[in-house]
Amino acid sequence: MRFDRNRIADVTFGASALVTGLAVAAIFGFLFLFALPVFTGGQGLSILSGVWNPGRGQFGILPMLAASLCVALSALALGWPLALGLCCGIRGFLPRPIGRLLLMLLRGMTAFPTVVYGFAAIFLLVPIMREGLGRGSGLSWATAGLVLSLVILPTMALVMDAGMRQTERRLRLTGAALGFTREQTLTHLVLPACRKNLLAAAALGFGRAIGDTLIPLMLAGNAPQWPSAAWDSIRTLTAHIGLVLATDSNSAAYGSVFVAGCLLLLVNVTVQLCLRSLLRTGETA
Amino acid sequence: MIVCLTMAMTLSVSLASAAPLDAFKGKQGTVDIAGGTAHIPVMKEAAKRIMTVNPGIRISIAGGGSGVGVQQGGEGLVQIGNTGRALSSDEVAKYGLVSFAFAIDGVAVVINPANGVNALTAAQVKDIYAGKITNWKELGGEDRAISLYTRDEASGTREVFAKKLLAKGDVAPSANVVPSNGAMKTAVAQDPGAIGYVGIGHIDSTVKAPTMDGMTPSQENAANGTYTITRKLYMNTKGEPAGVVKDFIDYVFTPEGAEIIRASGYIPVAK
Amino acid sequence: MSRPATYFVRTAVWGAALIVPLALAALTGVLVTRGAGALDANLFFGGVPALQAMTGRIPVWDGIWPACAGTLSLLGLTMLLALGPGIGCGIYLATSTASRAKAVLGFAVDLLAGIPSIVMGLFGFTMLLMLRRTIAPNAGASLLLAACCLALLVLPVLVSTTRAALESLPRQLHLTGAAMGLGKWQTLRHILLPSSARGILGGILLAAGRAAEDTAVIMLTGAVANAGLPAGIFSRFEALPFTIFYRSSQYRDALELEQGFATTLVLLVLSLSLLAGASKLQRTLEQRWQGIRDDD
Amino acid sequence: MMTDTMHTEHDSGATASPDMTSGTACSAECGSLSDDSALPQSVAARLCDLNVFFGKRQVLNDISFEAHNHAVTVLIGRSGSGKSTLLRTFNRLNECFAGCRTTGHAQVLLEGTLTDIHTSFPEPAALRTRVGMVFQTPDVLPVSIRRNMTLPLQHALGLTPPVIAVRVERALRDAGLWDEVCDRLDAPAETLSGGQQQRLCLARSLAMRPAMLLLDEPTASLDNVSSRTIEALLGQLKDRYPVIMVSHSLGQALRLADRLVLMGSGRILRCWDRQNGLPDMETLELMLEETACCE
Repeated sequence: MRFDRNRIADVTFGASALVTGLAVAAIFGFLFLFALPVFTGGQGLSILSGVWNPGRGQFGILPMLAASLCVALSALALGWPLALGLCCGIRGFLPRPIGRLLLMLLRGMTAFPTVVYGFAAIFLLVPIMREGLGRGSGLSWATAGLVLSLVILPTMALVMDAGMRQTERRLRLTGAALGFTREQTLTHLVLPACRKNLLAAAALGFGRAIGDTLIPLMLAGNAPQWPSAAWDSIRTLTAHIGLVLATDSNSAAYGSVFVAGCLLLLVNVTVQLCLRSLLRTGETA
Repeated sequence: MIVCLTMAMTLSVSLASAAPLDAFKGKQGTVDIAGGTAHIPVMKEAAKRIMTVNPGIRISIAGGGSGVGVQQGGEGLVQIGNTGRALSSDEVAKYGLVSFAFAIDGVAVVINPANGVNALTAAQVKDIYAGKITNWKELGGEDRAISLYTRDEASGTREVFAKKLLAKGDVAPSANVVPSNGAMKTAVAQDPGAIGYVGIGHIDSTVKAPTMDGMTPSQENAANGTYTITRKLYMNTKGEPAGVVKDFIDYVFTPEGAEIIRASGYIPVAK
Repeated sequence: MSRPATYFVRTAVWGAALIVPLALAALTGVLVTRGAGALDANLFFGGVPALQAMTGRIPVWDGIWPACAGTLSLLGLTMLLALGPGIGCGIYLATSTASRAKAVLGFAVDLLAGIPSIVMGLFGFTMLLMLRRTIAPNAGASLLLAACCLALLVLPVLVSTTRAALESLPRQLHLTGAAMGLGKWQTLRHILLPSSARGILGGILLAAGRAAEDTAVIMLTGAVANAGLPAGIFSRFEALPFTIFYRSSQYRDALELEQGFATTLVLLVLSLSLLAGASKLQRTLEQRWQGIRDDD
Repeated sequence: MMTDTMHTEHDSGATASPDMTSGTACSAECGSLSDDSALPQSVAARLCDLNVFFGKRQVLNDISFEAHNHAVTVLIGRSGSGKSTLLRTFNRLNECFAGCRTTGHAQVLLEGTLTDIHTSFPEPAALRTRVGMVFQTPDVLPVSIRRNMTLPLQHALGLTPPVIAVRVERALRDAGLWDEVCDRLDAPAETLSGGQQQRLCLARSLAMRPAMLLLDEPTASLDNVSSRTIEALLGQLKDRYPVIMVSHSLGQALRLADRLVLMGSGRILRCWDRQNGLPDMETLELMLEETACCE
C-alpha cells in the first residue's frame, strides 16, 4: 500500500515535470514553425531590416527590438535601485514599523494589475511628461519606462528580500560582533553575500519589463522608429504583436508577428544563459 | 440619464415594433462577432435587443479592427467579421467571404479643441503626415509642435484615410500609433498639439474637426454627398449566412436596425 | 571607502521609500477621484435588476458583472489546470537527485518563466489555428484555451516557488521524517509540504494574481468585449482586465470613461481581497497542521 | 587525498590488530549468520563485513560488530571516523543521502528473531518504525508538542486516536516529560527548552515502541544538567530497549557504556565490555590521539 503510494507519487511528479518540459518545447516549436514562412517566403531576410513601412513593402522589425531593449533596460535602471533601496530599508535602514509597512505595500503591489497602471498613467503621467519634457506627445519611451519600472519593482524587491532576510538573519550576530552597525552589516556583509540574488532579481525584472505588452501599447506611442531620445514615441516587440496580429493573415506584416515572438524568445534565452554563466562564475570565484 | 434613455428605447421597441425580433423566437444558437471597432455600438445594441427577447441566443462581440474581421471571419473563428472597408479581391477569393454593407461612416481629421486652426486642406494634411509641416504656426495656429497620431495597420479607418486624404502618401515614422478610435480620441483630446483622424460617429466635444477643403465633416453631409471622405461599414460571413447568423444580419437591415445605426451616429444603407 | 557606500545605500533607501509610495498614491488617487462616482449598481448590472442579472436570466450588456464572473471562472479554471503540474514539477525538481533530465527541466522552467505573456497568447492562437487545420475544425477561441495559456504563463511561478520552499527546508527535516519511519511520500505529505506551505501558498498567490490581471494572453485567446455570463468552457467570455483595456480605448462619452476608472477600482479591490483572503487561509492551514491553539 | 588516508588507515588498522584480539571479541563469527538458533538470545543487532560508500569514498570498512540486549553500546571516535554512519546503518538512514552504497549484512533482533534489515524490508520506512532514532540537535517539528508525538503514530503506524492518546502519555512519562508539558500539549514545541526538546524527541521515538534505540550524540547540544537527565533516562530505558549511541564525551561514554567501541577512519579499532573492565579516561584519550596522528 505504502509502496504503491510512493510509486504513484513518483509517477505523478515525473509526469507533471514532463508536461512542463513538453509545453516549453511546444511553445518554441509552434512559434518557429509559424515564423518560418517569413524567411522562406518572398521577403527573405528583409524582415530583419531597419524600416517598417508596410505601404512600401518594408517590414523591418529591428527598430522594435531596439525599442524593447531600450524600454526594458531603462525600466530596470530605474526600478532595480529602487527595489534595492526598499529592501535595504525593510532590512535595517528604516525604523521597523515603516519597514513593515513597506513590505505590506510591496506585497499589495504584486496584486496591482498592469492594466491599472496603464489606465491611470494615460490620464496622470502622459500630460505631465508632455509638459515636463517639453517635446513630443507624452506617449514616449520615458513614460513607458517610468511606469514599467514601477510594475517590475515589487517582483524584484520580493526576490531580493527573500534572499536578504535569510542572509541577514545569519550574519546579524557576526556583524554585531565585528562592531558594525545594522546598516554597515547590511552594506558590507549582507549585500555582497546576496550578490547572486540581486542578479537574479535583475534578470527577472528585465524579463518582466521586456515581456510587458499593455504598458508600451498604451503609453509608448507605438511609432515604428529607432529610439533616439527619451521623448521619442517608440514601438516595442510586444506592442507590435498586439497591433499587427489583427492584420490579414496573408501579409508579410502578419508574419512579422511570429518573428517578433521568436525574437522575444531569443532575448529570453540569452538572458537566461547569461544569468547562468554569471551565477556559475560567482560560484567559482 | 443614459440608462433612462436606453430603457425607454428598449421599452418602446418591445411595445411598438416587436415584429422584427419575432424571427428569433424559440431559436437557439451562437453568433460570434469580431472586427472593426466602429461597428461595435451597432452590433452591441442589436445583440442586446435580440438577447433580451431570446436569451437562448448567445452573441459575443469583440473589436480588433478590420484586419481581425477579415482574418477571424475568414478562418471561421467568428461567424461575422466586420470591416470598415471593402474586401480586396484577394480576400474574397481566399476565404469565400460574403459582404453586407449596412452603414456609411465619414472619416474626419480631428485636432485638440484648444487649437485655433479651423480649416485644413488635403494637401496640408498630406504634408503634415509626411512630416513636412511640423508646427501649427505654419498653418496659422499658435507656435506649437504638431504631434501626429495614426491608427494601426489593421484599421479600416486608416485605410480610408490613407487612400482618400493622403492619396497613399507616406506617414512619418515618428507618428504615434493608437489601437482604436477611442484611444485616438483620448490622445487628441489631451494633447494640444495633436492631429489625428476618427470616424465621424466618434466626434464629440472633446475633439474638434476642422473643415476639409471647405467640406464640413458631419453625418448629414456624408449622407447627402457633400462630404466625400466616407467609407462603408460591412458585415462579412464565410459563405452565405444561415440560421441565426442570417437572422442577425437581416435584423440589422430592418427599420429597427436602421434606427440603431442612426442612433450610433452612422447613416443606414439598404440591403 | 566604507562611507560612500553607506551613504549611497542610505540615499537609495530614502529615495525609494518616498518615491514608490508617492507614485502609488498618485495612481490610486487618480483612480479613486475619477472612478468612485461611477461605483454603483449601474456599473455592475447596467440597469438590469441585480437579481436577474446575477442569475443570468437577463443578459447584462452595459455592466461589468459578466466580466467579474468571467474573470473569476477564468481564474478558477487556470488554477485548476496549473496547480497540479506546477506543484508536482516543483516537488520533482526539489526531491529528485541531480541528473541531466533535472538540469534540462530546470532550464526549461526558467525559459518558461521568461516568456512574455503576449508570446504565450500568440502560442495559444497558433495552437488554435493548428487544431482547426487538423483534429478539431470547429475549435474556437474559448475560456478553456485562455485558461490553458494562462496556466502555462503562471506554471513557472508555481514550480520555482514550490521548489525554493522545499529546498530551503533544513536537510535534517528529511532525516527526521525518515527516522520516524515515514515513507518518502508520507514524509513529503505530512512534514515537508506542511513545513513549506507558507512558501508554496505564497507562490500560488503570486500565480493567481498574475492570472487575474493578465490581459495580453486572453485578448488573443478568447476574451471579448461583450458576451454575457460565461456559458461554458468552450465559449468566449468577458474578463475585467480586458474590459478595462477595452474601455480605456473605446469609451464614447464621459460616463463610459468614468465607468472605466470604476472598473479599474473593482479589479484592484478584487486582486487585493484575493491577496488578503489567501494570507488568511495560509494562517488557518498552518495552525491546523501545527495543532497549535492559543489558550489566551 | 581521501584514498591516501584510507591506505594509511588500513596499515594502522593492521598494526592495531593485536590490540583488537586482546580486547573482548566484538565481531561475531560471520559463518554462523544463517544459523539463528545457535545465537545467544542476548544479541540485539549484528553487522557482518559491512562496507558503506558515499560515491567513490568508502566511509565504513569491513565492519563486523554485535550489540547486546539490556545494554548501552557507545561508539566513540574522532569526527569523521564513521560513528554516525555506522549508527545510521541500523535504520538504513544512510540511504537518504545521495550516492550511498552498502555491502555486507546487517541484522536487528525483531520479535525474537534476528532479521536481515536489507532483505526483509523492501521499503526502509517499515524498518525505521521499528528502530527509533534521536539526533544530535533536537529535531522537533515546527508544530505543537502533541502533534510532534502523534504525527508518526498516525501516519507511519496508522493507529487510532484513542490508542495514540495512551501511547503519547506513556511515552512522555517514560521520557520524564509528562509533568512538565501535560498542561500545554498544544503549545509550539519550540517553546520548550533544549533539554526538554531532546526528551520530546526521545519520547517521540519511544511512542513508536521500537525494538531498538539509536542515539546520535544526544546530549551534544545540551547543558550539563540536561545531559545528566538524559543519561539517567537512558540508564532506565536500556532494560526495555537495546541502545546504541554515539557520544562525543568520554566521561559520558564511560558512565553509560556496557560495551564501548572505538572507531577510527571507518574501522572498529577496539572494543571493551563493562564486565571485562573498561579502560580509564587517560588511556582512552591517548588512544584517541593515536588515531589522530595516524590520520
